[in-house]
Amino acid sequence: MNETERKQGEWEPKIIAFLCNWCSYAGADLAGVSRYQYPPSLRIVRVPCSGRVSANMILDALRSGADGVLVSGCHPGDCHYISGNYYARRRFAILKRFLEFVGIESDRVNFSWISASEGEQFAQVATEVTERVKRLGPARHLVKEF
Amino acid sequence: MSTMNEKITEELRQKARQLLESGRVAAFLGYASGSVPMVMRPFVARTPEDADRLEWNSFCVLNLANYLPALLKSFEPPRRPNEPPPQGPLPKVGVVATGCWSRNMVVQIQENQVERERLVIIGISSRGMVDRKKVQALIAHRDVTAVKEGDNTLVVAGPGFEEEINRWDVVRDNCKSCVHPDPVIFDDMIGELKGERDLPDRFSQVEEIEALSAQERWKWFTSEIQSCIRCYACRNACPLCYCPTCFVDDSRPQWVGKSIDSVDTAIFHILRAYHCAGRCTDCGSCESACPMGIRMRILTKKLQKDVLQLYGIEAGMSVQEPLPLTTYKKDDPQDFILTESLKGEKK
Amino acid sequence: MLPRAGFQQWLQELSGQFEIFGPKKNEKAIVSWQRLEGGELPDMAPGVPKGSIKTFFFPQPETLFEFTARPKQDDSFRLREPEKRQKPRLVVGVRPCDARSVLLNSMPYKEDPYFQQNRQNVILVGLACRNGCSTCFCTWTGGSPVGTEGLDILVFELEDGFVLEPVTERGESLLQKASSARDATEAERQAVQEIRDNAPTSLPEAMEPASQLVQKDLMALYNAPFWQQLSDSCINCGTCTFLCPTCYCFDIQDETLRGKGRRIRYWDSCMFPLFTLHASGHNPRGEKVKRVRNRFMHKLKYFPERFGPLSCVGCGRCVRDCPVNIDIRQVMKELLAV
Amino acid sequence: MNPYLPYPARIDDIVIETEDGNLKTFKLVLEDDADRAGWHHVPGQFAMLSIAGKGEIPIGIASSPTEKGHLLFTVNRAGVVTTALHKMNVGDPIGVRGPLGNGFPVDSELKGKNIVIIAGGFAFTTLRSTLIYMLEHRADYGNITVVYGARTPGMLLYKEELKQWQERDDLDVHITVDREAPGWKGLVGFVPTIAGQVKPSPENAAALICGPPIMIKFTMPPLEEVGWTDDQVYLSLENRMKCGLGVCGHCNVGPVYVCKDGPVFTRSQVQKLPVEF
Repeated sequence: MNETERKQGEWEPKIIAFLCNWCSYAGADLAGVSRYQYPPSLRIVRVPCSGRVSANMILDALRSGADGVLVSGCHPGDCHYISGNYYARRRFAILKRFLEFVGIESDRVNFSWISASEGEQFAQVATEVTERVKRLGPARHLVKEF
Repeated sequence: MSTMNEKITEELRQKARQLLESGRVAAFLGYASGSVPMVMRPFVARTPEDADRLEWNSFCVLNLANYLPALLKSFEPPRRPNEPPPQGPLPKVGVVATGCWSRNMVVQIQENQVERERLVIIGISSRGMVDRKKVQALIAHRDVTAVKEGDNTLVVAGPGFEEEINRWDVVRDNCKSCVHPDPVIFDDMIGELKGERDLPDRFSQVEEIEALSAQERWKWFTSEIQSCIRCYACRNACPLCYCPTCFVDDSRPQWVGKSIDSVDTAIFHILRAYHCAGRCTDCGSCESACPMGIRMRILTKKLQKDVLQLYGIEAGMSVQEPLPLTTYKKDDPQDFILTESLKGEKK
Repeated sequence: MLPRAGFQQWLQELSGQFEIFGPKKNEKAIVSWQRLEGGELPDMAPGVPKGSIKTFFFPQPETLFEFTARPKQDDSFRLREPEKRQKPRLVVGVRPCDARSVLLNSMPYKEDPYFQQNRQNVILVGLACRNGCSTCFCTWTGGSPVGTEGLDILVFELEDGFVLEPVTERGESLLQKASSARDATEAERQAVQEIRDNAPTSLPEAMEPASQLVQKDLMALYNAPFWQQLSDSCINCGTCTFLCPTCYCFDIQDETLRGKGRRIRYWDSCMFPLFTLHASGHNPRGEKVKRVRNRFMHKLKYFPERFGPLSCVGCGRCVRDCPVNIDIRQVMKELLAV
Repeated sequence: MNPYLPYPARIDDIVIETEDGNLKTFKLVLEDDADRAGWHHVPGQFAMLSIAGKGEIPIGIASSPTEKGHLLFTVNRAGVVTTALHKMNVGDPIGVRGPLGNGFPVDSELKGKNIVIIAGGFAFTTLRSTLIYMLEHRADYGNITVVYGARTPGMLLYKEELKQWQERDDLDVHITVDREAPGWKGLVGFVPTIAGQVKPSPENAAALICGPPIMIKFTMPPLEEVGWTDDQVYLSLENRMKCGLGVCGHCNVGPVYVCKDGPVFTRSQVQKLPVEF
């Protein structure tokens, strides 16, 4: 067992989740109320809209030591602000490919659509993202140290 | 017999002189020759006599659109931040533009940084500009004291040597992979429009990197930016970078540290490039300005490739067409969205 | 006199006592300051390395102190000074202009504990210039291609070896460790003398010394008409200031990370608008022309008024790498003509 | 001694000075006895206040050297550090680096002179230090005249002390506000106007003027009218500062460093400099 594997065994990743106020945050709330189980690795940041989340924020999370990032908004067509998530979708599509291009593992940065009624889906996504990040091990590339 | 560039220079001076003499423009933005070989000086001609200092050759590497927002503003009466712009026509500025420069002017028009009516654009179809770093590499980094340009050759001279090199061999990578040499907006042209170039492998530099593993890509990226001194020449040479406060200078919150820490430098380069997504015309100003030889242009080229592939748009081709990241389609690709790809897996 | 192999052997022997640095080509063929291992010789091609030697004395960044990053906790201002670097450094292949810059920077940094400690810790072994490059102008600013100011040892490169001359006592004591050194022959002495005689005149152009600017009226220079046109070209990047060996401005900032904190100082540039921005939003040098003017006025007028010499050593880095060809030599000429 | 290391200190008291809450006076006590004993400042000097993780800011010292055992700083909330400082409580730790700069020449040029203090807004802080110092050494100075104004009565600093000063007969105090305000019975008018009405005599006198540039600009003509010269007028400049030691290069106005050569300059010194402050 090498060190990474050993660490993965006992290590719980820290994942920053930017959830939009109107859908995904309510979805996370519902997951809790409905007692769906999911790993305790998510630190939730409530934002007005997935369109509010900038690349700066995602990279700031990684720089500060997050092992993974999840951004989640309303399903296309359901945005409280009509089109925020459509714009976000273009920006995230480009960003995700771009981060992969400079060598950031694809599964570090994740995006999802979760509505206010999808508590179960939220728990699924949280579990899935946690597993993916666990497989990668602790983030190293963009974590600032001194 | 005069070379192509000498003819262009002559015509450029003449047109600029006329514009300045007639009072149609308050200033003309072009290039004057520099004090060291292979570096040109961006130059604002303010009098008809100044026009005779204008020069055109293969070393005009810095995108002149970069100067336009501030230059235009300098001809407006001073006003407070929230005061509306003055009524009536404002002084105009003349500027020379190749394909990519004119496309950056289009982007600036779309982003309300410059007004089309205030520009008098003299178009020149680009033959590609020369990368002086390539020239220096070819002559083993010896001290260059003079460079003489022919139509297809450069004669490079220094203490104890004189070598003739093929111009195209040392043309910048972005120019070699450019398909739009013609200006897309102009009021007057010098020379003919050349038409689009057909280059199926224009993204080959990007594809080479894409073919690597994630680990190798990270290694490439970090070693490429390792020598960065954070002078921001890449940012300041870029016509897209006009924000009054750059994210680098934000203090609340501070997105990125300011010394040459490797993580901060990496984040700076990622975000700088990303902010150009859907707006960059691959003019190569950033790379040409970099004193450390960092090839950060590959980053923006990658963004250009993805934007074109996903949304079918190239920045600055038309004032009417919205910039790709300021618009959307309901059926934009979304296979990268986890909940969508999980759906796919279930099926 | 040390033959090539003897010079390498000397460096090899010193590498136990010192971390050795010198100009070296990187994979992009850029000559920069790098660690030299196992008696490796520095790159001795004509000209100065890309980066500035100030990095050894005024590192980017320098940690001023460390603290516990819990602003409201009792221990937050119990400071720890950073651990001192134990092993002294030896920098070889230093051009006389660069060495002189260390001396000049030492004037404003006279009472700066970090800078002065680094000075004590760094030995400079110079390399005399045979020929000036096309961008060299050290003689305009009071230096010389064979000058010794700021150096501990000056090295002359000859056909088959090196003549080493001690400049300081600590240089002298290091030279005594060069086991294969012998006295220079008459011919070698003559060759050194030839370099001494010829190098200064090998510079591309002679000009009246810019030190005369001290006598000119400050406001007359400040109000000279050419500043506007000069600043028309400037893109306000920090290339000139960051490559310049005598630009020494810095910013101070706190960085915190998961409970730890440090206060660092790092290179700053008077070319950046933020440099002078007040918290109120007022900016005394908000316009580009004021910033461009300040950089040159500082080097050529303000600094000399305070300390005597110009704050420029004529290394030509800014001339070589300014992306828009702003040339300090032309600025000097323009100012002298005021 | 390393001039970059702040002394550990603690907030001993906080007073909200103005009605908008943007100005607070912090009473700081240096933690170590040796630091306290070694601290000597001159009115007009400033110090760097340090908050771990936020940074440092230069603030004029509002307390007089004669007020022993503590230091006062009146701070306007504007940037990162001052905002953090405004959120702090009594008992919180803080760092102090200084004293820095030159200060007013209270023990040399100003001695034996009639003193005119003119201040506007929150620039009164180091002049409070100066005034208290002079009152403690009252015999060393001639007549002391104070003209101080703010936008509204609620924006005046040190309101309790202003009242006490107005009651003294060895002090000529004129407090003014820009516009009429309910309950305000004092002077109304801009500082330059009031200074013009007071018409202080330039005879064997020195004026210490602190305030926004626009106030200083309009205060000069009425003074010049009654015969004041630039040599007699002392100003305190402000610029962005980082080191406070004349090294980092941020605060230069031409060849001088505001942090080291200033912040106090005579007006005739300032007139010879580029307007970069």
